[in-house]
Amino acid sequence: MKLGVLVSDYKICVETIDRMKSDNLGLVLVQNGVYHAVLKEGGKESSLLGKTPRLYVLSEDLQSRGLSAEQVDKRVKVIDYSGLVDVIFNDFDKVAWL
Amino acid sequence: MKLGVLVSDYKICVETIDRMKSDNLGLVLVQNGVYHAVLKEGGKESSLLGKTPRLYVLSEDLQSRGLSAEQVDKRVKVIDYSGLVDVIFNDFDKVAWL
Amino acid sequence: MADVKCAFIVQRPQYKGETSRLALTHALSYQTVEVLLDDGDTVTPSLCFVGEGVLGISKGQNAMAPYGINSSELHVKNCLLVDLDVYVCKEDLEKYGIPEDQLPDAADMEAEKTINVVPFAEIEKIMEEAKHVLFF
Amino acid sequence: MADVKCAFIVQRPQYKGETSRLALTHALSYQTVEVLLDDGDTVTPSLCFVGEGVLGISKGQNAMAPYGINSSELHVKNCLLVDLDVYVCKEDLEKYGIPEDQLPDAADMEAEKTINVVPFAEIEKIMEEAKHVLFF
Amino acid sequence: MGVLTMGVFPGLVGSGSYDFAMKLAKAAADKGHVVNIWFSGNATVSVKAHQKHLKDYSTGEKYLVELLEKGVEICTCEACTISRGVQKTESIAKIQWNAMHWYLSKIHCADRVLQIGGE
Amino acid sequence: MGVLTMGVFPGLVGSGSYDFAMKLAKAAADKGHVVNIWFSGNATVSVKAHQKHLKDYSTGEKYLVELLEKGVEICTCEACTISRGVQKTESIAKIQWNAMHWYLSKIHCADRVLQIGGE
Repeated sequence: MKLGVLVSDYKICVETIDRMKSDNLGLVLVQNGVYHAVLKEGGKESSLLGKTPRLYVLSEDLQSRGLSAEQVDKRVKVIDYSGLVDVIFNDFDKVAWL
Repeated sequence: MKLGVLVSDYKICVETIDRMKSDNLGLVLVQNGVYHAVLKEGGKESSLLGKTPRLYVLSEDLQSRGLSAEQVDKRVKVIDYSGLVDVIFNDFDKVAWL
Repeated sequence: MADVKCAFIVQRPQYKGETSRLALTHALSYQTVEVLLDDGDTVTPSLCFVGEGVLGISKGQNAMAPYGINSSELHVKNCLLVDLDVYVCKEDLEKYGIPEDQLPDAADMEAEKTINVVPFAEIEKIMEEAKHVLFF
Repeated sequence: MADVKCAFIVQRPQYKGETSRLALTHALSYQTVEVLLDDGDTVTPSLCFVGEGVLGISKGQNAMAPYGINSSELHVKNCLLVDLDVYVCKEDLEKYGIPEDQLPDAADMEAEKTINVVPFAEIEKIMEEAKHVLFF
Repeated sequence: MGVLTMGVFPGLVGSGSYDFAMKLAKAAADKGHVVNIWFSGNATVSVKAHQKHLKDYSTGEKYLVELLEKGVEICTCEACTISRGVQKTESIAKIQWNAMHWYLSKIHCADRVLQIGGE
Repeated sequence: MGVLTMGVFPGLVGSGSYDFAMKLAKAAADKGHVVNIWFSGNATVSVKAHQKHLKDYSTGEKYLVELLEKGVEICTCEACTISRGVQKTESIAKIQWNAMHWYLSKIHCADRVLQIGGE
């Protein structure tokens, strides 16, 4: 199974994701979850970026927060809503929202 | 100033309270904040219990969660809504909800 | 004719918000979904409490007296009564120091099912085997 | 005739929920409260961003194009324009690695006020001096 | 006796925090305090009349009518309310409709302010 | 083409998560996927007709009408909705009213389910 988790928050989702197996996990950073792709809290990148190579971030949610694609960590693929639909149907077997 | 903080959650309020000066602080544990008076997470009591001697917990919110006054840490005074009104007006100069 | 398995993962504590409570009532509705499905089709939720979600499902609750609402304990018991599989994460109970005997059963309602206290790994397995995963 | 000082403490990030945004619009309404008060009475909010509340107030926002709503940046600028005192916690900006020059000003709207980046201790002092403290 | 002004904000309807606000307001009014309640964000939908009280949901009307009878002043943010499709004609009687400065004015006269943020 | 069933739960009206749900539903429908939306908890108030669209609030009606026109099926939890005082006669046209098992039935036929929990 490939599970795509939509990460919608900066702080409260991390603990749940940390304990999940990463084998078939993908993360889609949306809403305030986009900060995981950008911020270096205490100088360190988000632990989520090392969890899986399947990382996406939603461009519309960067844009509304005044963040640009250049600020996004290189491992994270920037997608828009249309791209997100394809990711949901093609890249994962099931999806969940955290 | 004496500030009474109503703590309404178990997890997300702690960071904010930890950084506040404790001199004139009081804590009223309500809603899921009541777990601070009862749980020993990882065998340890909540850090909030050592923050101030002015500690209260709302009996109605214990009751709805199946918790009894006997389970409450001895430093925490059990009050009901009527008692809470008196605490708000008499024990503090201002109150805040977290 | 197909059964669709769903993992309902409750990760928020009961009572403060409404989401975790709605997990229970939505799971209960599996009993009547057949009216909207073809013959033989079914949906089977497994209800799993993890993280802070293990808070607020203990026995001895009385939410009716102070707040005029049904307790989450009652909903958990109803889930057992209608033969839902209910799982509670063992590590999280231990983490919060909640003894297993504080969890409700529905023996008084003559339910055959009881709560399964299981390691997190088993809940992950339920998520893997489910067609859909829903976090509450 | 009295002024009532309030500390508006924004500790949730902008955008996902509505509470942090409502802090800004409620603060702005201090301009018109005199219609409901006796002559000379005023209410003066100080708007303080702490913790995760420092997220979502950067400049360069465009929430209108994707979502059809005014940005929080615009509201911060409006607050400066109507002479509200706006404070952002220095330690929290540093913690999240947000440079001070990423914060908006309202020079283009000819506002005289600018955002004050201050240590948390100063925000605690504002809370102490205020008659009321409101967390958003 | 004192004046307690409460702000009740998003996400609270149906939640324990909303019930908390109602119970605290009642307890304070019963003790003779003056109580003011301001609704903003999603909490404004609780001013809609004809709510059905089901035992699985905590709802507002029953509490609000009781508080109004006790002399508690209750006001909803007009912009928040109409943006959710609830019109003034559909409101529980005696609930006030006003702009955000109503809340600030009731903060001005308050001895204690309890801002319940929600979410 | 696939079937996407979304559950939209408490606390979302006025929040970015509600807007997210609407935008994703539209993007999926535009690509030819079948989309079903279930409202529960506070999100049910968004089925009320005559919402005023203000630039400071993200509201639902505009999106919902557009989605319905695209053939998206939308259903609100009847119990949640009437407990908030919103009657069927006040609903946006073509939105279905049903019990929670509607959501499960749309989960049964779905290729993907996205349950947006809220709060």
